[in-house]
Amino acid sequence: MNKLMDWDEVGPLFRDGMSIMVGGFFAVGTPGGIVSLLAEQGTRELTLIGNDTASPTTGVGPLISSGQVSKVIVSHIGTNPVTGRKMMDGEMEVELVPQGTLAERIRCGGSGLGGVLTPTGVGTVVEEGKTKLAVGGREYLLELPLRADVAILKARKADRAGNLVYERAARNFNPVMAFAADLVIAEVDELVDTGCIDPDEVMTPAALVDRIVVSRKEA
Amino acid sequence: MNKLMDWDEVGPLFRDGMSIMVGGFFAVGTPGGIVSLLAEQGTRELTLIGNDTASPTTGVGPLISSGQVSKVIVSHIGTNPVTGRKMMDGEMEVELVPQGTLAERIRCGGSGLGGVLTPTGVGTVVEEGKTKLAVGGREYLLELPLRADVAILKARKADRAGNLVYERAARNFNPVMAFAADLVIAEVDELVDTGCIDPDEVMTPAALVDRIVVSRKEA
Amino acid sequence: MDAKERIARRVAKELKEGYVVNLGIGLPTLVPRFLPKDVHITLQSENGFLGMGALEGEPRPGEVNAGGQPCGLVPGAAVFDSVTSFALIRGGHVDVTVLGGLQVDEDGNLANWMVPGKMIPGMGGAMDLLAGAKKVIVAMEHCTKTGEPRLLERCDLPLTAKGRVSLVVTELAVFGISHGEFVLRELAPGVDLDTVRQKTGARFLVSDSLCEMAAAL
Amino acid sequence: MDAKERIARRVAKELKEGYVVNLGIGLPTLVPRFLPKDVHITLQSENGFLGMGALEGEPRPGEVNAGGQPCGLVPGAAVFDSVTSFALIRGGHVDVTVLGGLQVDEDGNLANWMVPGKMIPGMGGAMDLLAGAKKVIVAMEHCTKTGEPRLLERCDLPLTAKGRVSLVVTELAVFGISHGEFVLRELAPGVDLDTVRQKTGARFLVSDSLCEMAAAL
Repeated sequence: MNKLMDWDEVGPLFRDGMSIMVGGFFAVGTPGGIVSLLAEQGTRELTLIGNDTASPTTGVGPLISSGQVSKVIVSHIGTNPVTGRKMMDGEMEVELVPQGTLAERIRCGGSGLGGVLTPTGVGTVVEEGKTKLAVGGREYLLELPLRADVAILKARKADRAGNLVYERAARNFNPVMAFAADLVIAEVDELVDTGCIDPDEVMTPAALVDRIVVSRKEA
Repeated sequence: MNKLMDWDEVGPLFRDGMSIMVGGFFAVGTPGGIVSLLAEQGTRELTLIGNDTASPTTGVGPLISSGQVSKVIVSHIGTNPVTGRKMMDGEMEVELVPQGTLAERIRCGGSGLGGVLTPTGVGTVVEEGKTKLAVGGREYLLELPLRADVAILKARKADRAGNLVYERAARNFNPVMAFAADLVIAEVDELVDTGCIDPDEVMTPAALVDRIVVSRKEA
Repeated sequence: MDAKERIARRVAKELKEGYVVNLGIGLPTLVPRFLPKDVHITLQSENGFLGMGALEGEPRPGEVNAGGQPCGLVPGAAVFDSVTSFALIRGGHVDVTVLGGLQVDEDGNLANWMVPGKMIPGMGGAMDLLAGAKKVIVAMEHCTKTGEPRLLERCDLPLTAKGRVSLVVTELAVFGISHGEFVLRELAPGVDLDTVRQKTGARFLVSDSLCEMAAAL
Repeated sequence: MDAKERIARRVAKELKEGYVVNLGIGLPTLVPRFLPKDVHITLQSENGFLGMGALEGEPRPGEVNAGGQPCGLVPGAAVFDSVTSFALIRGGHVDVTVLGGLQVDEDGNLANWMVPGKMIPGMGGAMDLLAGAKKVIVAMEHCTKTGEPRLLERCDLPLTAKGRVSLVVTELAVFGISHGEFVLRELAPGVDLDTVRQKTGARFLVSDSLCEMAAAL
């Protein structure tokens, strides 16, 4: 089972209309090579799920600027004015989800849970349309699972089996997204032989990773 | 803020009637020194929360054999016949919880969640007395948070700040319990200076750990 | 070939290249030794790792299986905590789980975690495995020690999970379960249909393609 | 001393030895520079670590704060994923969060994440921080740029959380909130009660122990 791909194998894995989870927090921990490739090949009508929409030229921003995205599910859009404009103009749907709730919803989607009760958002517009339950005298919102067709992750290092290691705050949403998509693709800076990562230091187990592509070196 | 304790400071932290979460899986990852100390000082009417009750002489077993435990909340008691006998005789209450559900309930207790919906146990005695909800056409049980007065953890290594690193399958329930108790005590094999553990390799952040005690060397 | 080996050899044929597999304690742990050399699976151990292997040399600290016995870790193994272990299990990231059973019924219900008034070991991770593994195979001897059938119309012991079993392998036969019926697919060499009927506590369909029970190696 | 510095200096006095603190973007990030030397706090950054420090030397890969700016990690720092980050935040493991505000009302409600039809940056981690931090301090200028009060009987902007604010620090005054009422505790040097009354959009109690606004350093 060879998970390692060349870059020309990456593009055909994506189709118009797909939902894609993208790791990263303001572009830190976002697989830039895969995003660039999607921008180049013009895959359209995407639903993107991630922390934010970065800026018009960083992170997932280029896909939004080019009009390839029909919906985003994110916690923050304030750093990308294009997102705000497209939302106001009705060109793109924006579902805003509190950051911790987003993490929990993805976690539910990836771990077989039907939902979680969170206090986050009680008494705000976030509660609209949601089931509210009281437990131990406190009110909670029932937040539902979130999954995607594909998750694209960025790791510092992978072994050939697909075990991943992230660096510092570039970890963020990557590990949880690895559980929650039908196809999981990791873009990695460094590839090592299987057995070269101590099992205690693996942050995403190989069993969750379907394909690996090594980042192009910057010229 | 000095978290490091001598062994004579450990005993006074415990009182009769406390609920205690204990890391470990069949004694692997259980803080044996703290368990021995509790057995010696005879703290009574304890509620223990953990994966299992190990054997009469290993893990938390000695506390059960000596009659110091009034209730256990665990996933498995099959390896400790004393637990089974005390349960049958009505000397000790046993709440059996599926292992994944136990992990999630502790996780809820430690992360501010009011509960989770799990498919585990639907259609079995586990569902008795619980709220059942259907999400996306599948039935789930609402499982509620679990917390304790104290969590006692076992780690391979700590720095003086309290960051913990576990070894292999001795990790198990330790990291999640670190979130879910009012007082968190770690028994560690090795103590290193703060700054000697790479931040990416920390498994339990220091902010969760209140006190540290270094394991006595085996004679 | 004794009953357990026959069962283990047959179950081994269900495990395909690349599968992530969780094996229950007891009989299921025999399965890997009968895998063909060209089939590589990854064993998940619910106490917190992927990539369980045979013990080689001295036991190493923390390297134990879910039964508490020393084991090895293969190259490419990954260790995690119990929360993550059950996220993998419940979340459908385990392709196959092979579990022992006390009773299985025609609705795919399994009872294997307690006998009221007699034996209450607890469910451990079994209920989560049943709820979450993509495919559940029960590997058990066809009858109890006293000759009572274990394949039933309706389990009378407390269930471990409802409707999750899709394949039952015994030393006598292989049954699929679909739409509330057992379907006999294979008979062990030298075992006839009447014997199986007599030792089975439920009616069953006989597959059009009934054949002799396959065995790995 | 400008308004922001006055606010930051006052907030700094709320942070005690050993506290785990999460600071919102903007004004709150000024607070640590006014901490007394003998007070050691741990800064939590919601993008995934504890132990944020000042950038020293060249930026290092992945070492950025929640605003995406390069930062440092102190000795004893710990990195984790977003799920863990918010388990810490929601689970009460952050002692204090200091957030900016657009409006605060006498029920402890805060609005700081959107202005309908005008600015919708999203809530990011703010709603979780409000729901989960042990203590929520709002640090903001007393009035808007156009002179409208930000302390109100009832917020009219969409709320970030209900009833979670317990302290409001502005350049003019410090208010506690309890039982549905603002309580004026401190007045900035040279600021009189009438000025504060005039610039505040809600009635408030005056503490028996009203004193001059304290400032760290």
